[in-house]
Amino acid sequence: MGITVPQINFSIIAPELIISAFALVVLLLGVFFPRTGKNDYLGYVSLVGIVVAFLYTFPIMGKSQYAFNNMIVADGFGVFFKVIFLIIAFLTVLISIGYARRVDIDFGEYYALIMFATLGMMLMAAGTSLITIFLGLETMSIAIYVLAGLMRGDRKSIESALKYFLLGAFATGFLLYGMALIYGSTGTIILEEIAAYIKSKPELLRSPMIIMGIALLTIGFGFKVATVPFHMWTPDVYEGAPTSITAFMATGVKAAGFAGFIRVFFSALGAFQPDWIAIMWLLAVATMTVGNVVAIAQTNIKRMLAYSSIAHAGYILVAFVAGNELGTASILFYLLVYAFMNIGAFTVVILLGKRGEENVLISDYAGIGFKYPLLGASMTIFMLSMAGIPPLGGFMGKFYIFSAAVKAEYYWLAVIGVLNSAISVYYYLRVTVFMYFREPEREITGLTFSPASVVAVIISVWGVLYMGIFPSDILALAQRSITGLL
Amino acid sequence: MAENVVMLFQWLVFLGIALVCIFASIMVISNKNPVHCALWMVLTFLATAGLYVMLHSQFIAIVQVIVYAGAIMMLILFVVMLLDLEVELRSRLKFLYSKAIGGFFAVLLMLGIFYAVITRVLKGNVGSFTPEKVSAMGNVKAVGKVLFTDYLFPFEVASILLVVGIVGAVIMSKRREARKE
Amino acid sequence: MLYGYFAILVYILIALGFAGFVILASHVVGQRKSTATKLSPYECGMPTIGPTLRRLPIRYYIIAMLFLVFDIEIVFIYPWAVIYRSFKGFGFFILGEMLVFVGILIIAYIYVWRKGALEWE
Amino acid sequence: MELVYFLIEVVVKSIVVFACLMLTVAYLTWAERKILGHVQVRYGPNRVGPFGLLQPFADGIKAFFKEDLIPGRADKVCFVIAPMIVIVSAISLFAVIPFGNKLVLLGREIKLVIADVDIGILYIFGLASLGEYGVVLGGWSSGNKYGLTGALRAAAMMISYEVALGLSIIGVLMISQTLRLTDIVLGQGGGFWHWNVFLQPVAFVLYMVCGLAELSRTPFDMPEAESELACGFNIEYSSMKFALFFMGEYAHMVAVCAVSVTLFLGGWQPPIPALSFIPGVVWFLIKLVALIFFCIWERGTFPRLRYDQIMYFGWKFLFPLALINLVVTAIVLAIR
Repeated sequence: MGITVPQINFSIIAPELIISAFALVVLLLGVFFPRTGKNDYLGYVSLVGIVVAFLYTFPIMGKSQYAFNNMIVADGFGVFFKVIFLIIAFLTVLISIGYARRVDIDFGEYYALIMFATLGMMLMAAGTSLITIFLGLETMSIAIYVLAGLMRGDRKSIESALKYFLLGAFATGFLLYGMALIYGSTGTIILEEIAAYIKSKPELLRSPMIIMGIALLTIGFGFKVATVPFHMWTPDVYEGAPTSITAFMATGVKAAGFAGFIRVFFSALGAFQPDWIAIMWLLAVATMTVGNVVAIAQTNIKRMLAYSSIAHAGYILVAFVAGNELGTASILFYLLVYAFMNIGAFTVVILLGKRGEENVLISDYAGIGFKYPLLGASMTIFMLSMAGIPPLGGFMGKFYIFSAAVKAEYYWLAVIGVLNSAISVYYYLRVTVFMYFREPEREITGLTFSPASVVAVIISVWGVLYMGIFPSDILALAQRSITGLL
Repeated sequence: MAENVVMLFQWLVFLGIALVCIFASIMVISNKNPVHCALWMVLTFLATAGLYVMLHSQFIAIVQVIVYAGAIMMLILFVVMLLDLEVELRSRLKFLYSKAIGGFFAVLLMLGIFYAVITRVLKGNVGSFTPEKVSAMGNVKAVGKVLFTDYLFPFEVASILLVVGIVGAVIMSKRREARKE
Repeated sequence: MLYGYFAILVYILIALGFAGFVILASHVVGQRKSTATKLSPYECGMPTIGPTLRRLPIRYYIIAMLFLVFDIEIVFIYPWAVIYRSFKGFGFFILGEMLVFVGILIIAYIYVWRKGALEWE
Repeated sequence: MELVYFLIEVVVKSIVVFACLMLTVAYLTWAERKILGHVQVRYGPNRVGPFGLLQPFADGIKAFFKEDLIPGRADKVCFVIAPMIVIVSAISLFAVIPFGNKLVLLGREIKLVIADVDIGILYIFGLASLGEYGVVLGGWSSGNKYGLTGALRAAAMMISYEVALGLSIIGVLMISQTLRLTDIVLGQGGGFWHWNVFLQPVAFVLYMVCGLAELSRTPFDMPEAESELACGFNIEYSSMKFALFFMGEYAHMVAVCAVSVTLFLGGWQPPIPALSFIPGVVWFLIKLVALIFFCIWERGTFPRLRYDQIMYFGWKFLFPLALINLVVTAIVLAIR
């Protein structure tokens, strides 16, 4: 009975092990020592866990090793995304410490679920077989469905969670069907072996089964990344979910979606590039324009940020269409900058609310610039960076993306992209205009700034500024990390 | 002679199971009484298990019966009984505009997949476990051998997935007693 | 090669035939005098009050959910149990695999127990 | 031609097993009332024929001719299907149970099992979980408050014990390394000290307790608790449909005992190799009757548990015990 024991090296999956261990510990702590109203210690335990996982991702930066019969890999691409996810998780937990108690969702499971979702994202980024990517996506999605519906009291949160769950389950079904068709036509689920098999059998390029598989995969990933035809759920879910989870979803889930997207479409189905370029081109244009145009008409800041996140997904799709080496590196760069900008903006939204009064309407921001100068300044930085104004990270991100598109001769795409970011300048600056040039109708008083959230804002501002002023070394890091992928 | 009788018989059994499966799934979506839908769904799962047996994968067939027909449908039946559906039963199935669009896209997708599967069935490279080898060694042992050596990592992640499932279900359904004491 | 399943099919058809025939026959043979009182639901002679069941307590849903998850766990353990002894050389390795899997689910079980989802007041 | 022999063999075997099962179930009702009678120091049925031996036939004929009533508010289709599901799933459990070793007849070697299938045990669990649908459907479709509550409580109890049942037999699988029941019995050959009951005592107790809970027999008698729920889910059933529920329960009891004999008491293996001249089937029946007697005797002596005690016992005692048994067996096997 020839049983071969798979080669087990735990160093490869060290971050995942640490995150799941800490998640389980927080889960048990939350149940064995429940101190209602004072569950912040759980938040700090999760922070420690994230930092330890962060430290363990770096040693495996250099070499790209496979583990567990190449189900998972520790290559540069995976590590870069793990760094992004851990930063996002760190900032989300920081925000949640003050906010969770305010909206009565501050029990152990909340922090445990955030860490389980991060684990799911890391698996999606580092998985090199369809099964690992699917399991990562499933773990992340279930954790996010529950987190979105955690504010049981208010009807909107439950409605958003249910809507997200139903559409998510439906999209995962499509994804799974696509994976099944690809497995059927290539006989293997390891991404490298799929690519090798397609290279070895050129007539596969015209086989309708694999093309239908790719279409279904596009739908599945498209939903997770909220591209246009599948973006209907985004505004309602972002508005209904607790704000800290909205930040987590807007940045983490989107980055994980793109990680899976790139991993499957570039390393496994690279040969089919001419087929899916046309669809992606359309998706990119549609996502950008719809995201920006509809965002103009929004009055609720969370819905506006939801539509702006759709627009940003459009910009990233532009780099996806470019497909060259600079394009993929610019996606990594852009996702990091986008994470800092978005979490910063949502933190400011949280800081401006207090128990029972969330102030999510843009009109509530009237006169904030003068009343809370630091808050106003940081919000302005985030808005300008999202709009792509030069000195900030957002501009550099867009610059790299559009230069990659131009290098790949997609001139029209770059032009539409620039036009869209011009439109976006309007609704981003509208928030600043409200803050500095409008008289507040009613006073927003009694705001208590929890120290953790202030630290989160400072980190985000630093992130946006650093990537704006010294973008080159992070871009070099990104380029080095995707060498093995293409 | 005996050989093609067996083949003919196998083809007949396959046709029977496939028709039962399609008919039951149509009944699932076209039925108004949710408990009847659940029962038709159980029949669909049993027919799918029959298809798995025809494909020589007996372990997956019986897992389908135990997990899907036995556990998941019991959960759905409990949920259906949890909601008081008197009102639901009386409401007529009104024709919604979105149902038409949905139906159209569903048919489009089905034709696409039907075309994809029928036109050129490409045999992927045959895995190392051929039906003869599997039936010699016993289906469950074959699954076990592969599951715990090649697919060890997804197996361990599956347990994390189950934990997330439990935590989610328990939180969403437990009354919030945090505020009482 | 699938002879075993054909035999099961024949046996189940015989059982189904017997059950169907018996019910049909007793329906045909038994006399039918259905009066109003006979058709009303039996409540130990009392007139029925209230609808059949307003709302089922949530406990049934939690129990069914836990059953589903632990059932999936058991289904994973069967193949492991069958090949356990053939891992003669490195038994502790495969034991370790299962201990991790069962361990994580035991943590979930402890969580559910402490959370009070198993209580049945 | 070989195909025709196979067809005849299968049909004959099925009919023989089916007939014997129906006979056993009929006489089980008689045996239960007789034994319970003597346990409570009174005679059981003894009017109809010598020692009341014709009593089952009398009950059968009465059930057959009584009026077949479907209550007004009942869901017609489900009302009729429910008893059929229960009886069919109970009867078809016997398709994989090996009654004896090989039998050479007319030059052909016949295995004394209807279907020697590679997934023997799982087939039994699959059908046991399908059998619960009959109970739930019966309660729901009769449109009766007590019926529905009884059915849901029965289903919740059966579900909770099915988890422990599933875990309890894993020790046996580890020892015999296969799910095929015929191989498990062969693995227990050569004298009673090889039987699994001695290698896996905890698992045997666990299996029997969970089996009784699956059958909702006395300590776990919640669904038919006469005092509270007026006979639980089959409250609205009359004549043959009620008889089918009744027979389904007894057939399921025989099935649970038969599986327990196959897994733990060495199926048709003689206790001492020297006694192997007596055919295997006889040994199988002796052990089966012993276990069935235990089930009936147990019904006469145990008080009924309260519902929350049943659920507490199931989830918080049996399930951890089954897990511990599994881990201990694994460690012992790894060491040896």
